[in-house]
Amino acid sequence: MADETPDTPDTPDASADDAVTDASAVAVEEVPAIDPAVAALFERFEAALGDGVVDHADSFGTLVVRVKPDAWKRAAEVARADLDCDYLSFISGIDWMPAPKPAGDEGGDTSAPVQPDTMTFGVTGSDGRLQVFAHVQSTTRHWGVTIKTDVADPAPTVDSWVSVYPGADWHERECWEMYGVDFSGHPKIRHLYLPGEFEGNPLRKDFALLAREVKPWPGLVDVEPMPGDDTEEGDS
Amino acid sequence: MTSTETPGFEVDPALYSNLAGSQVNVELDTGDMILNLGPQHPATHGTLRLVVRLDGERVVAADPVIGYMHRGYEKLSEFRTYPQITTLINRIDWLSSFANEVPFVHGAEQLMGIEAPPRAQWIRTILTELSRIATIYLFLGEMGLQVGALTPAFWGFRDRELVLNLIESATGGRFHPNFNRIGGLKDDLPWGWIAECRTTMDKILRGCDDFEDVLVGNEIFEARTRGIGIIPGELGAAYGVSGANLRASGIDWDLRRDGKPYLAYPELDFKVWTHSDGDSFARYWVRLQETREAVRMVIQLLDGLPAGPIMAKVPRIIKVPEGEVWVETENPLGQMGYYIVSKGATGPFRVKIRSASFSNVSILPWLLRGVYVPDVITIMGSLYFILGDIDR
Amino acid sequence: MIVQNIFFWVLALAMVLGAIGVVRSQNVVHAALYLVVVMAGAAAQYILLAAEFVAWVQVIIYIGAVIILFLFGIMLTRAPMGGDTKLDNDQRWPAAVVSVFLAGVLGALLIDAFGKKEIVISGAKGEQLLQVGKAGHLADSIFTAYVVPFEVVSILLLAALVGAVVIARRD
Amino acid sequence: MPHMTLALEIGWGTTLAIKTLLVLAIIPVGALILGYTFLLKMMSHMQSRLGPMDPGGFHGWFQLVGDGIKFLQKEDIMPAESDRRVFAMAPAIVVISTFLIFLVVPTGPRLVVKDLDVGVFYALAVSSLSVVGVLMAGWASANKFALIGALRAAAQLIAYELPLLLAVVGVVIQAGTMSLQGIVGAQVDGSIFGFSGLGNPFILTQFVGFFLFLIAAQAELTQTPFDMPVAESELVAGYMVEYTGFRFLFFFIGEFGTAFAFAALAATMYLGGWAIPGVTGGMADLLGPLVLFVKLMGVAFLMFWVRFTYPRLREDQLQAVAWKYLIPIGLLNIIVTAIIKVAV
Repeated sequence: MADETPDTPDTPDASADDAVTDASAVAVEEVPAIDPAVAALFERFEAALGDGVVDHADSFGTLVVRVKPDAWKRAAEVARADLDCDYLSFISGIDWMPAPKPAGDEGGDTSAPVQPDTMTFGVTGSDGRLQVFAHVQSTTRHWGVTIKTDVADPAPTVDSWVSVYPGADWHERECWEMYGVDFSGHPKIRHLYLPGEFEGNPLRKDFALLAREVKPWPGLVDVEPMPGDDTEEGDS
Repeated sequence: MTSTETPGFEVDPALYSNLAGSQVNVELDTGDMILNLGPQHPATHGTLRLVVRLDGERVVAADPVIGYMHRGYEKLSEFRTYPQITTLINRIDWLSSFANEVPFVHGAEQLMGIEAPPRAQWIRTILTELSRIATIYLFLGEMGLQVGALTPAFWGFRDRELVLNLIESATGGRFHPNFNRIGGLKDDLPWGWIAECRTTMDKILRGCDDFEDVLVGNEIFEARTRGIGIIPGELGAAYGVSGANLRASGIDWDLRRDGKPYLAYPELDFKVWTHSDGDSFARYWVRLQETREAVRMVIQLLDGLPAGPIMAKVPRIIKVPEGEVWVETENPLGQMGYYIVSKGATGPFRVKIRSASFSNVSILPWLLRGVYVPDVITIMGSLYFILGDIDR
Repeated sequence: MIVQNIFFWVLALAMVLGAIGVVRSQNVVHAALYLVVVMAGAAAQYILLAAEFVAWVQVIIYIGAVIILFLFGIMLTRAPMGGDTKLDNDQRWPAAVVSVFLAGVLGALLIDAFGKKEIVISGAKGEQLLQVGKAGHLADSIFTAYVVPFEVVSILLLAALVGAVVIARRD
Repeated sequence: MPHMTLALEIGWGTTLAIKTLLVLAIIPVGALILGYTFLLKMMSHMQSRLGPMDPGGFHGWFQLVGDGIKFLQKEDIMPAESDRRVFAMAPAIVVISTFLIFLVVPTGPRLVVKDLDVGVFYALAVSSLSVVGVLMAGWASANKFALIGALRAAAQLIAYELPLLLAVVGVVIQAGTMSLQGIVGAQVDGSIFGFSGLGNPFILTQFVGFFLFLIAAQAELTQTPFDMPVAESELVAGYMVEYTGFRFLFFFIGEFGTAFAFAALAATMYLGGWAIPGVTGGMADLLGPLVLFVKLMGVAFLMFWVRFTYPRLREDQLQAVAWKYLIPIGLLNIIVTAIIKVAV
C-alpha cells in the first residue's frame, strides 16, 4: 500500500505569498525531509519497541508511528517508559473507506465536500479500512508521538491501554461505540455517548448521516468573497 | 430502590449491586443510596449526569454519565467544508469559542501551507486570551457559588460581560464569533477598541483582587477546598487531565510555552503558574493567577500590535491538500487538539476532536471515591468543565 | 372551670386519636408524626395544669429533640414512601387485649389516687398552684430538696450517653 | 358615658382578636421588610445586580410584590409519589412555629401579646418545631435531594439547639428571669460600673453570648454559612425542591419571618429591646415598637451581611464547629457569668 500513500506535501511557509487559485494543484508528492528532532525521537522509540514498528513519518513536526497490532499495548508501555510520554492525549479510530453515496451520482452529491472514491490510507499507510490511533505526549520533554495500528475489519480487536494510561478508559469506550473496535483487557466496555440500546457504529463511513439523507447537500453556493479578493464577484 | 434502569444511557451496573432494600437494618449501618446528580443539576453546567452511590453523605462510587449533549461534531465535520466547520467547533466549549477555532484554522493553514499575517496572528492571540479571561473569570466567580457564596458569582458574570462586549465589538458575536478565516481574520479591530480593551483589563485585574479578598482569604473557603480532590500530578497526566487542573498538581506544562509555537506566544513574556498541592484550592489559585497573567499578556499584545494586512492570500474555494496534521493549543479549559485528515477535498476526511473537559472529567470516578456530597460539587466546580467540551 | 374542662376533653380526644394513629399507622413516618400530636397534647395538658415550664420542656425535649431523632433515624435507615405494609402482623388481638388491660389498670390507679382531688386554679389556691408551676419554684426544689436525686440522674444520663457513644463507635 | 369607656375597656375577646391579627400580620410584614431591605436591596448592591433595582421605578420597589404575584400564579404541583397530606401540611407547620415565637416578644412596657414566665425558653422551644415541618417536607417530597436536605436540617438543629440555649442561659443568669419583659427590665435598670444613664445592654457583658447566639441563630435559620439543608448548588434547594407556588411562598415567609423573629429576640436580649434610655411610660409604649425595629434591623443586617458574603461550610465541619467550639465556649460563658453573678 505504501506506493499510493501520499506523503506530506512539502509546503514551505514562503509559498503563502503565492496566490494559489487552484488548490488541487498543490498536492505535490515529495519525500519529506524528517525533522532531526523527530528522527531522534523515532530512534528512541524504535530502539525500545524493536520490530513492532511498521512505518513512521514526520507529519508537520509530529512523529507518527505505525505499529503492528500485537505491539499496540507494548507501544504504549514504551512510550510511557522510554519516551517519558506520561500524558495521554487521546485514543480514537479512523475508517479509511470512502463514504458510499447512497443516492448515486445523479441524485446529487449527498456526501458533500467531495471525497475521493478510492481508498487511500494517509500518513504511514494501513492494511485495511479500520485503524486505531492515539497521541501521547510528554509533559517534561514537551514532545509527542502519534501511534497508529491496523485492526481487522470484521471483529476488530486490539489490546486495551487502560493498565498503562488509566485515562484510556473513556477514549476506548468512545472508540468502541463509534467504530466497533473491541479493546481486550478493558475493565468494562460499554456505551459512553450513546444510549445503551443504540445499534451501529456512527463514525464508520458506511453509517449514513441521516440529516444528509433527508436534505441533500446543496453544494457550494454563495461563497463569501475574501477580503482583498474582489476579482470574482457574483455567483459561482 | 431497585436496580432497574430505564432504557437510556448506560450506568455502571456495579453501582447498583448489593443495595440495601427497605428491610430493617439490625446493625447500625445504613443502607447505601443511589443519588442522581443531573442530568439537570445546577452544579453540572449543563446536562452531565453523575450517578453516585452514597453511604450517608459519603460517596462510595461515582459514575459520570455523559452524552446527553453529544452532537456528533466529528461525524458532522466529515460533511462540511473547512470554513463551515469553524461554526460547529465554536460550540464545543461555548464559553471560549474563539479559542476553539484557533487550532482548527491553524491546522488547516498548516495543511495548506499558508500562514496568517502577523497582525492577524496577534489579534487572534488577543482574542484567545480574552476568551480565556472570559471563561476563567466566570469560573472564579462560580467557584464561590459551588461552595455556597452567592456574591462572587455575580461579580464573575458582571465583569465577564465587559470582556464579552469587547469580543462582540471586535467579532460581532458574543459567544460564537466565527471570526477566524483560514489565512487570517474576517475583519480588523474596530476603531477605539484598543483603548476600551485597556480599561477593561484594569477592571478585570481589580476584580481578581476582589476574588482574592473574598474567597482565597476566607477560612471557610479554605476549609472547603484545601485538601479536597487532590489529583496527583502523574496520575492526572495519565488520565489526560490538562490545563490549569494539571498545573495545579505541580506539572509545569503549558502548550503556549512548551508546545509547537503558535500564534504570537513565542514573542510574549509570561509566566506559567503552578501549584504543588493539586487540590481544589490549588486549581482555584492557579486559575486566578492565570487570569492575571492573561491580562498582562493582552496588554503586551496591545502594546506591540503590528500593522499590516489581516488576511493572507488564499484561494476563494478552499481545498486542502492531502495530509494529516495534529494541532494542539492551550485553551482555557486545557489542551484542545484536532487531528485533521485531509484527502484533498473541500472538507476534511476525518477530524478527531480532542477536547479538554472530556479527559478532565474522566478522572472523576477515581477522584470522587470517599468524599462527601458537598465535596463532589466543590471538586466538579474546581475541575471546571463545559458540557459541550465533554460531549462534543 | 367549664372552659378548662372543655379544653381538657378536646385535648384528651386529640391525644387518644393520635395515640391510636401511632399504633394503627402502616407507615413509620406517619406513626412518628402522630406521636407529635400526642406529645403536643401532653404539653397542652401541662399548661392546663398551670405547669408552664414543664409544658415547654415537653415541647423542646420531646417534639424538638426526641421525635426529630426518631424521624431522623427512620429516614436515614429506611424511608418508605407511601404505605409500607411491613408494620402489620397477626398479633393484633392480643395487642388490643393487652392495651385495654393496661389502660384499665392505669386508669383505675389514677382514679384511685387522684379521683377525688380537684385542681383549683382560681382564687388564692390557684395562685399558689401557679407559683408552684413556675420555673423559679422548680429550680428551687431541684437544687434544694431534690439535689441528690437530680445529681444521680445526671450521672446516670451521662453514663448512658458515654455508653451509647461507645456502642456506636465503629472500630 | 358608656360609649366613652367602651373605647378604653376592651373585652378579652377583642384583645385576643387584635393580638391574633397583629401576630398574624407581623410575620408576612416582617418577612416582606427583611426580604425587601436585605434580599433585594442590600444583596443587589453587593452583587451589582440590575434586575431587582428596576421594577416599579424607584429602587425597584415593585420587585417583591411582583415576586409574590408570580408565586401566587404558579401551579401547585405535588410529586406523584409524594405523601400528599404530609406534603401539604409541612409548610404550615414551619410558618406556625414562626408565628408562635412572636407571642412573647415585647415591643413596649405593656405591648406584648403574652409575657410568659419562661419567655426565652418558650421562644426557643417553639422555634425548634419548624424542623418537624422541614423533615416532613423533605420526606413527603419523595425526592432524594429533599430527603438529604431534611436530614441535614435535623442534624443541624440537634447540633445548634445547644449553643443557642447555652448562649441564652448567660443572659438568663444575668437578668435573673426567663421572661423577655423581665430581661428588658433588667437591662433598663442595670448600670455599667455604677453609671446607670444608659442602663446595661447585655451585649456589653454578654458579648460572647451575643456572638454565640448570632452564629447559632444563623444555623437555626439555615442561612449561609450554615445553609446546607437548602444548599442550592448541591441539593438544588434541599427540602424545598419539590415545592412550588403558594407552598413555596410559605417556606419563604417562614424563612424570613424566622429571621425577623430571631433578630427581634437578639435585639431584646442583648440590645435592650424596646427600651431607650430616659423614655418611660406611655412614650415608651409609643416609641417601643420603632426602637425595637431599628435594633432588630441592625441585628438582621449582621445576619444577612454574613449570609451574602460567606461560603457554605460542610455538614461535618458544621458539627465540628458546634461541638468543638461553640458548646465549650457557651459552657465557659455560663460558668463565668454565674461566678460573677454570685460574687458581685
